[in-house]
Amino acid sequence: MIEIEFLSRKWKNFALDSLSLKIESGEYFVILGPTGAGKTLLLELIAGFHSPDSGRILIDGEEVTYQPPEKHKLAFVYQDYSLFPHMSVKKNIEFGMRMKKIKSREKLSEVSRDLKITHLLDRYPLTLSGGEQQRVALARALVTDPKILLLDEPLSALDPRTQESARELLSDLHKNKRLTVLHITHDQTEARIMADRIAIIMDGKLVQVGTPEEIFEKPVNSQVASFVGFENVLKGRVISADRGLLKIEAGETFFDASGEAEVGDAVYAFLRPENIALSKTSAQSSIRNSLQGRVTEVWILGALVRVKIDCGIHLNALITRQSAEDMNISPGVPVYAQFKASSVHILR
Amino acid sequence: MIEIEFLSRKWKNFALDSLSLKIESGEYFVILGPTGAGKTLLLELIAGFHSPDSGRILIDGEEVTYQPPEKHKLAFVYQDYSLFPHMSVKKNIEFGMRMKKIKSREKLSEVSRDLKITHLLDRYPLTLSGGEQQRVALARALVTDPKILLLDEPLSALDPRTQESARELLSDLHKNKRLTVLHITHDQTEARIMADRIAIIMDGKLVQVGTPEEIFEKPVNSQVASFVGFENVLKGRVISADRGLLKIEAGETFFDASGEAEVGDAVYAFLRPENIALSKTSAQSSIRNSLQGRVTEVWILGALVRVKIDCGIHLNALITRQSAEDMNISPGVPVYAQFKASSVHILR
Amino acid sequence: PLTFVFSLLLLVLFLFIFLTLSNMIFGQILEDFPGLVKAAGNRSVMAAILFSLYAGFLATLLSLFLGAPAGYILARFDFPGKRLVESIIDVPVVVPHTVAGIALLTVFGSRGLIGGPLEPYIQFRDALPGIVVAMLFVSLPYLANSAREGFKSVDPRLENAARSLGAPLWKVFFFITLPLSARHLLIGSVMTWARAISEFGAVVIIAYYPMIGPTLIYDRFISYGLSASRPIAVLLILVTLSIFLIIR
Amino acid sequence: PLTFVFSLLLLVLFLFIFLTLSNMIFGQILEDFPGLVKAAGNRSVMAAILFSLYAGFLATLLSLFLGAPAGYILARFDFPGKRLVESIIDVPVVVPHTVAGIALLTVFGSRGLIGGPLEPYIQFRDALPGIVVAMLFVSLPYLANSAREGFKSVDPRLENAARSLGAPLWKVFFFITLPLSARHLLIGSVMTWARAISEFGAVVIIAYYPMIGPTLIYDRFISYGLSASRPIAVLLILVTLSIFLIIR
Repeated sequence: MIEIEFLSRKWKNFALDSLSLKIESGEYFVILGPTGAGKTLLLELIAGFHSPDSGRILIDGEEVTYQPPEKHKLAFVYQDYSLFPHMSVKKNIEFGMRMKKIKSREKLSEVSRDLKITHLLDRYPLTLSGGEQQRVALARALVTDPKILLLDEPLSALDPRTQESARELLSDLHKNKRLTVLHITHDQTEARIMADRIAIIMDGKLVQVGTPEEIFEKPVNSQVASFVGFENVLKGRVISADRGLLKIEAGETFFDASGEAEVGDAVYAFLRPENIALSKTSAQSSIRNSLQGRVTEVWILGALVRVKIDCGIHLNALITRQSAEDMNISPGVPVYAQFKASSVHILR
Repeated sequence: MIEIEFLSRKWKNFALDSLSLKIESGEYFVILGPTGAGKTLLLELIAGFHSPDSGRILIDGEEVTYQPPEKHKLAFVYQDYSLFPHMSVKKNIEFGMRMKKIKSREKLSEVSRDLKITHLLDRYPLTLSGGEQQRVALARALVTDPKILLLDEPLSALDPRTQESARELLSDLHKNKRLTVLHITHDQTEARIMADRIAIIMDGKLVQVGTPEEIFEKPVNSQVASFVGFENVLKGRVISADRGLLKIEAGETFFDASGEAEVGDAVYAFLRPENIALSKTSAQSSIRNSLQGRVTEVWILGALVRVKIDCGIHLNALITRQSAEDMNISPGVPVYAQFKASSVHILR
Repeated sequence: PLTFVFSLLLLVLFLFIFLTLSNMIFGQILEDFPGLVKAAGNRSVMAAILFSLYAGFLATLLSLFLGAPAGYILARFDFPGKRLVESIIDVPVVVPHTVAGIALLTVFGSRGLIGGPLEPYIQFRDALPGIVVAMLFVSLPYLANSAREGFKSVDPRLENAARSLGAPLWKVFFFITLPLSARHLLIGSVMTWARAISEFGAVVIIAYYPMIGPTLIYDRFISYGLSASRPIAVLLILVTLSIFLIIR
Repeated sequence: PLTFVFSLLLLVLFLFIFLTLSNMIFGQILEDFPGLVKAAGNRSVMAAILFSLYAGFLATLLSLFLGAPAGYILARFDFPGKRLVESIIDVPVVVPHTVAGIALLTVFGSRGLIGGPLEPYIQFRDALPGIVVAMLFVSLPYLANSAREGFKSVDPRLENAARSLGAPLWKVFFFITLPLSARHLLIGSVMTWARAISEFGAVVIIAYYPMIGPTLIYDRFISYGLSASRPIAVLLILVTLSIFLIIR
């Protein structure tokens, strides 16, 4: 368990501002935030590489705020893996064992087997691919059986195909070794897939903590909403409210949304582009909006197509190229933009 | 018009091997290839920064192979824009005018207006954003009215949002100024959106030249096919062929494809993951395959979901998260994988 | 603990250098200020110091003229034997100073390879040209190397961009490459000048007279001892250091 | 054309250095080979040369002991006055050599700040310790700077990774930081040693005797002229350069 209490620290261009956070044992906890939000600084503070200006850090109930890193008893893997270039893979892995005076040949071969690096033991780090380096770095960090693993952007240096298997590997390690994992990233997809809980950090401040569902469906403010991909922001007024189903007026357009608000409230409605489907026919229902409009712009983005639609309000939809071709989507074409009331997130 | 004849050149780790290519006046021509294929080297040879080991380069019919760059009379914009850091934006743009002894205040203000950089003229390059730097680099290159514009990965240093407007800007410039544009990139989406014609370069060799449709629908070999996104490669045998409609046997599975082949031919069938739709119900037709199968793996990738399906053959499909949720796609679920016969590309 | 021991050693190093110099300077000022004033008023002392600065300035100019183009070629082109050329250019840094003096005297002396034929027109031994040549020899590598680093730090793509905008090579050099490496060239020149005016061993062999600052200090030390040479040493270092402070 | 002119200037620079040294060396070998053999057989000549190498070696060892820790602190920590400390450490590079000699003599001479109290135990003037101190003073900045650059080139994240694996700071230094900057330290040591054995001005003031190579060359030059000192100069440079070649 990691407890962080009112942690503040300035360093170069980064600053953390009175941050409190509690990470439970066994959790896979992801800290998500844009580049420059101070995420790595927070991780380095927890590992003890810097001392905070104020605040406390407790690991398993014991205060370690001003202890040197070797007393923090956690494993740390940097984004670039930081393997020692002058040592073979084997020596790299043994380094932690030598420092902690653990003498066990079995540990080394066991962790090498787990991480599928047995064939790499005599190689040197600079000759390894990114994915191999990461597995070696994990082996080096895990060979001494730490309880807590800190990961600094563990996937961002990998190519997309290796990322998939690395995600799988991290999930497996977390489950099989019953590790507490603290993983930082700027990639919302990564956070969504991996996390038990997510904390959003922006400009050195903790903005929201919650399960992936809470974060991605119910962002607490518009800054978080736009960071987690609600690209459509509609300003409107509630004209009826009935057991969580709201009718909202935005300009001349009306749509349904689920949420809590009073009649007359001015609200912001957030809607993800991928939650808008396009159709040639209307299919209005009590839980599904279907707004008539006209395509204004079309951008092909690989397998996806971004379509801008004018339905009185301007919407931004993301659909597959297949369906865009099936419907002959191009500027000027009339379409219905459809989205569920439950896809709309309401903030007052 | 740019004519390249049997061009060869070794340089550091790159090598071009007897490459011939003809770019017509007024074309938007994209050279597409993986990183390290020798694309930038080719562009630098055309611009005259290096001399080839053998071969010739003609610009508008005139041989310039061993002429210095200032005689090539074309505009060149590097990936990092290469603005002169010690000169203001204005001085940067005027540099080419001074060198070519063009004295015209109107040219400068005209090009600044066209590229929307009038407000930046007194700034210095290091204070500009990526998109602004690109517009300044284009202004500097275009102020002396060149007929040919060479672009080295013009979009790769920009963030996704700026990329969209930069693509629009380049298209507009190409149309309004009647420029011949030679644009190199490793991004197939970019090539598809921008190009009149595309040349594929791999390992220093020209592999295919054609319109975007030809390149992306009819790759000439499996290397190109997998580079342009045909991730599903199925090995099979033609069991019937009727006016361009083939029936193909792959293991125990049968499917239709359009293409030219003889009965009994061993063929490779290429299929893009985004061309596979999933459905709960079968909807076989003469032009649409519908293979029954079972989901084996699901990976959420932002707005998209990658689904692996076992239908006797293993398929890799890419669908929106919205439809995956609507269909409750998860490992073990039975589905039909549907794709048009015309989406399958056949190579013998 | 490691940090503490290491900091202590840094302090020792710092004090060794700082105390050595400040002890001399403040010792002179506190114990014998009139001697310092007298030295400053002595025409031959000031002449020797100014002569040092002047000869060093000439050597730096020549270094720039030779070393900057040489650095450009080394930064931009590969040719067979390049490593050998670079090694030879670095040799003066490691040549013992009096050996450099002897070598220069064999070449530029009145019976030397260059000094011989030039004898009717220009004399090197015991004259300004000899002093400048000695300073040039020991300081050239500094300028050539920092020019090379400076030119290397200029992205060749900036030069390519300028060329595709219509600039011939020499305009690219003067409008793009040179301004962008000006800082390196300036720092290199200052180092070259510093090296030139600090030289004693090579100069004293080729030209004891006319005396430059370091030679005068040696001469007074040999003839009259420490107390006679100290004020000149203090003056020379004060002049030198204040010029550095002004340039920075 | 620009390239051609610049290449020509590079050639001039190269020939200036190359001809000066090779003219002396080959002139000696071709015109007076017996003189070279005689010098090589002369016990006092060889003693002076070996004494140079030995004193330079001691100065380099001391430099390593002081300069490497100092470089580590400067590479890893920020503290108020750091820029000043770095500037002071660089000062010996620009101090005229005889001035350095005078300054060292004021401190380490028999009535000096350090030389005085130590007089009964250790003598600096006209003795090995004085020569080593003079060499140390002029060459320390080279070692401290290249150590600092070497330590800076080691990614602090490697040190952090080692610490989180359980290594205390001193183990991190000896197992990670030091091996990864070994190349820089080696090159720095070679440069320091080269600077030490090339010094003449500072050494000659604090210790004319016992003679090191450069002093012997000067002494012979003053007493017997160019032809008497040239063979020693050739010997010294041949020994020095061959040691460099061996180390590289």
